[in-house]
Amino acid sequence: MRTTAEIAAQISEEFSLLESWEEKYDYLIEKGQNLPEMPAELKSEEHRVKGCQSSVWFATECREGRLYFQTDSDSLIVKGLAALLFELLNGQPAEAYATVDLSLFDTLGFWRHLSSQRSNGLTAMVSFLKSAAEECAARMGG
Amino acid sequence: MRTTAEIAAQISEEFSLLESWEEKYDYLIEKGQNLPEMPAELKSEEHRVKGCQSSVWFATECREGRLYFQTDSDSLIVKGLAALLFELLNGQPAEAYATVDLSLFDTLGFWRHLSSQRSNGLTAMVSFLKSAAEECAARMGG
Amino acid sequence: MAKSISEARADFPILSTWINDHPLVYLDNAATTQKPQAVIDALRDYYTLVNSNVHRGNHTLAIRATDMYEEARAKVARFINAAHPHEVIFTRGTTESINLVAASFGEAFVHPGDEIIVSQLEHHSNFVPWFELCRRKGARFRVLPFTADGELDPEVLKGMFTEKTRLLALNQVSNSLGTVNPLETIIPLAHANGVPVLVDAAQSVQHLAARDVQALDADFYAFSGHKMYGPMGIGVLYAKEYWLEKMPPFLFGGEMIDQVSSVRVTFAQPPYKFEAGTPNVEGAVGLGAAVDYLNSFDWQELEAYEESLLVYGIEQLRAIPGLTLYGNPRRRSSILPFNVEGIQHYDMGILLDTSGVAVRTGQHCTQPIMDALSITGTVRASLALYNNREDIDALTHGIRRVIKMLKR
Amino acid sequence: MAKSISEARADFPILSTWINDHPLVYLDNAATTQKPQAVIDALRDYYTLVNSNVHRGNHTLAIRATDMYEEARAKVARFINAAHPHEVIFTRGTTESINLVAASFGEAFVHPGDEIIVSQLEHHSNFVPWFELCRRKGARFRVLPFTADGELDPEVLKGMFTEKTRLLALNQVSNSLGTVNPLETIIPLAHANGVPVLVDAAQSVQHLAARDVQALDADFYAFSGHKMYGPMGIGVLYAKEYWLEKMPPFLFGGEMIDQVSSVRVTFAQPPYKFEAGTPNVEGAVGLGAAVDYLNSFDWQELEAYEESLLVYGIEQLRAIPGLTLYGNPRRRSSILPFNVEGIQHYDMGILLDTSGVAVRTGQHCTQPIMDALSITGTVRASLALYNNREDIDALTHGIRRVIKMLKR
Ligand SMILES: Cc1ncc(COP(=O)(O)O)c(C=O)c1O
Ligand SMILES: Cc1ncc(COP(=O)(O)O)c(C=O)c1O
Repeated sequence: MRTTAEIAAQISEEFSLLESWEEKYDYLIEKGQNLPEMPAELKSEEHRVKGCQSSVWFATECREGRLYFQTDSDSLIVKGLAALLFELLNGQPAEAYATVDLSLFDTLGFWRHLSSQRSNGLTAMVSFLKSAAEECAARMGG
Repeated sequence: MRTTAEIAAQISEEFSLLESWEEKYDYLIEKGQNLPEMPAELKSEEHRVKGCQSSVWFATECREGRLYFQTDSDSLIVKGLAALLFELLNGQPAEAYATVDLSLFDTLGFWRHLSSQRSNGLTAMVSFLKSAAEECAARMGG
Repeated sequence: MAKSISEARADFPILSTWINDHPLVYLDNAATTQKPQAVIDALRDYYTLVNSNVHRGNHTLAIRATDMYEEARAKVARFINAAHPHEVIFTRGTTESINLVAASFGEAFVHPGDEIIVSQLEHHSNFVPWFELCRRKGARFRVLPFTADGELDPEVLKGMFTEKTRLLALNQVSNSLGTVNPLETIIPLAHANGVPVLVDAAQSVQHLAARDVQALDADFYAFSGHKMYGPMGIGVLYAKEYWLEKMPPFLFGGEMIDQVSSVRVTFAQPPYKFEAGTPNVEGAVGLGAAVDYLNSFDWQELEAYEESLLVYGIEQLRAIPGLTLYGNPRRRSSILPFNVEGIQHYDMGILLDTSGVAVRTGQHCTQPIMDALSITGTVRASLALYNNREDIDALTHGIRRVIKMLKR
Repeated sequence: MAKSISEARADFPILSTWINDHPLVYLDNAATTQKPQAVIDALRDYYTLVNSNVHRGNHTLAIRATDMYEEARAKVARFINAAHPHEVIFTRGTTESINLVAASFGEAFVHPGDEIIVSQLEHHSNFVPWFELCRRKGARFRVLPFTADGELDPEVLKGMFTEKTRLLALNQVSNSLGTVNPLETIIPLAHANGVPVLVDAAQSVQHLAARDVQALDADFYAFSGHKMYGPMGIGVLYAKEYWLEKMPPFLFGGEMIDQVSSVRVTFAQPPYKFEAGTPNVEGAVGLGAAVDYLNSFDWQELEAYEESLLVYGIEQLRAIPGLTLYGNPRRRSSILPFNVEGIQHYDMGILLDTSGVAVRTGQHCTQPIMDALSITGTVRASLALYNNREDIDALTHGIRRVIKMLKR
């Protein structure tokens, strides 16, 4: 399996080929549409990330120290971001979540829209995943 | 007895002869020092004008529709102002209080210092005297 | 001579900003309005020439600052035609104004078993303070629902008044739907039932000429400086003298004190009784400048201009396939709330921004309205006096572009 | 490289004003300080380039404004070395900060029979909120007296703590006497007795390097922007995360809400839980600029400069026959309170103003101090970083002139 750094570099390159905002958003949204479908019954309050202006759900599963997840959102843009997180992190060792470098999102230009707002967007999603990963790592350790 | 307008005109003229701030304040303070002495027992809470930063007292007396008063202050400047009010109004018919023209104080230049502040200085003194005068006038009428 | 509205745009320096390589199209005015140069200059001049603490100083600057602060109060009083300047209390904004009433009026007049009525059209700031007051006091919190058109029905309200009703709280214009509520019917109705009325004027005082508090006979009237072209951090609570005299203080300290010892404290008269601590003199001066600015226009012309722009906006939006415009009130002011089928409001907002169009998306602090409409939020475009048809066209053009982008 | 204090004066445009044909000598800094050009410009730039409402907007300006607002919070947090930015709550000023604690902490932790200790050196804003809380809750209001030198005696305080003591409230520097209170002794003493401490830092945070809330171990730390070279209408409440999590909200509405329905309301996390309504973004940005400005100096140099100016002021005043300087604390900061025999403080203030010298006269919102000293008020000259020896000389020259004038 590739490292998160390798995956991030590839996503960055993909986006760097796109020129306008429109193209970037287009591509992001396409990413979201290619996500594996999340079963409706998993979209529960418990799996909802609090503080997002739009709804986004993550259902996580810890297997042999690796964290897997399914995700969906009612917003195409948020879903696209969730898809990038999925590409980057799904199935990675739990420890990789703690140290993941999110500067990728800066280069995409989406970050500002989604991170600066308090407990909104990316920050909330990432910290939701990180705490699931911590639990997962703890289970291995314990 | 001269009218308040006549008295005001005279005070205005007196002050117009003075050039510097110092001279004006000097003269004002002198006015205060020439006030008839107010007996200590009259300087009660009841006679104190509320809202002045310094203490100022007015003891009023209504005789035959005219309002007479005694006054004092722990501030020389306020006492000087009270003395101008005394010159202007003491012994005038109660009605004269209601209509008295205070633009005199504008020309003196003290007004700004003493009127603008909420419920401080001249405004508070004048309204204290006005309500005493109203009572006095009412007593005549009734 | 009044200034023409068409000249207004040039007074707002921020409107020449570019956003994402497009000229800014600012349609988030219900959240906060931009500031004319006159207001920006007033702040600079205040700090460059006058700044001082007010009221208890005797030096020249303190007196000038006090004069300016009290003059701002008098300007606001004239603006809403209050009977006395001391009926105008400076607060931080609408939210604080309403909380002041909930705390102070609530303390004195609301008891266990009493009732408070709020409308379902309220911003959280005119909903939650009453909810919490009722919780604290063991009073009953009653909500006047809105109709399918997004209006309040005076007939329904009539049936809600009881002997126990202590207050009715509602807005003049809904920040979420733009409904102009019929205060001319509702306030007399409430008064006929012995119920005082608090009006949240956060979205009306900058748009409607009907802000004469004596003509409206409002008991309380609350609004924010920052939504009426003035600075942030300043707002107003108007209250009838009758109530101010009966209400206990809200916060304690500074100018609101009369006498203090370790066994006894007495308070100053209104408005000072309700203005604890150093007031925001800068904010008051800036608000005064905003009032002057607004008064430089002919109010009839201003209302007519905003009305016609709104009508144009409604027409243009309705022409977009799949677009739902929320609410259908007889009278609407400045607010255009919508969604496009299949497109999340949040996505619409983010994508409109890529072409420089600033709108707000989400619940707009009116969750009860969203729940009633069974939606998670709306896109809200909101107008101010400097907007024009080109802004509306940029909005509708942007929406069509987003639709094309997302619906292939 | 830090900037030299001697260059500071030129940064404050108002200081070149003339008053009554004399250059302004501004010695009323404890009431409010003047603003450097950098702060004035920050306000203009904010409104010219950025202005928007914060937090829930997704458009570019809303995001920029949110970033600036949160950056200002982070700057303030670093300035006082808070453990987390969310321990910094923006308020209107010290008075509101203290009232927030009295209402919220008071609601949760003060019960009938409990006790609250405040010092006799307090400003009304840190006295009356506790007096009123005690009245409301049936708690005991206890006052720690000051000594003949105008100091607090930790030994006396020690004897006042009981099992029922819920809070100690005191200032770091007295606005009336300038006493620097020994927090390094008092706070550990209070904590050893299980008592949290609220520090009123309105007169210290702009003068003393000892504003590290973690080193002080203050539970609450309150101050005003306008007294530290920032704008009016903005202030800070620092509170330990521990308390913020346990305290109920203060005001309701806007950003502090999480979920609302007509039967249930839940609240956001700190700091938002305590920031109801549209915040004063302009004020926060201006305060951030003031923090930057203060940080452009070397703090050791700044403290030493102000200290030496104060010492010079004390010497020069003491040389005036018939002048009483109040208080004789081991350490004093920035405040010079005095009276001249036979001259009313009010007269002194008015007459100093005729030569351009701005001081404050009266009780300075500290009636308990005046009562203890058996005086009706003082003349108070108070210093800031832009004052210099010429200002002191203008003051003493002015005083001598007034004496000559009034004592013939
Ligand atoms: C020691 C002290 N505490 C509190 C205050 C109140 O501050 P503000 O009026 O800014 O709320 C002041 C200022 O007057 C003060 O000097
Ligand atoms: C109708 C209404 N009420 C109250 C408020 C709250 O105003 P502020 O945030 O200025 O306190 C707003 C603004 O968001 C509003 O639109």
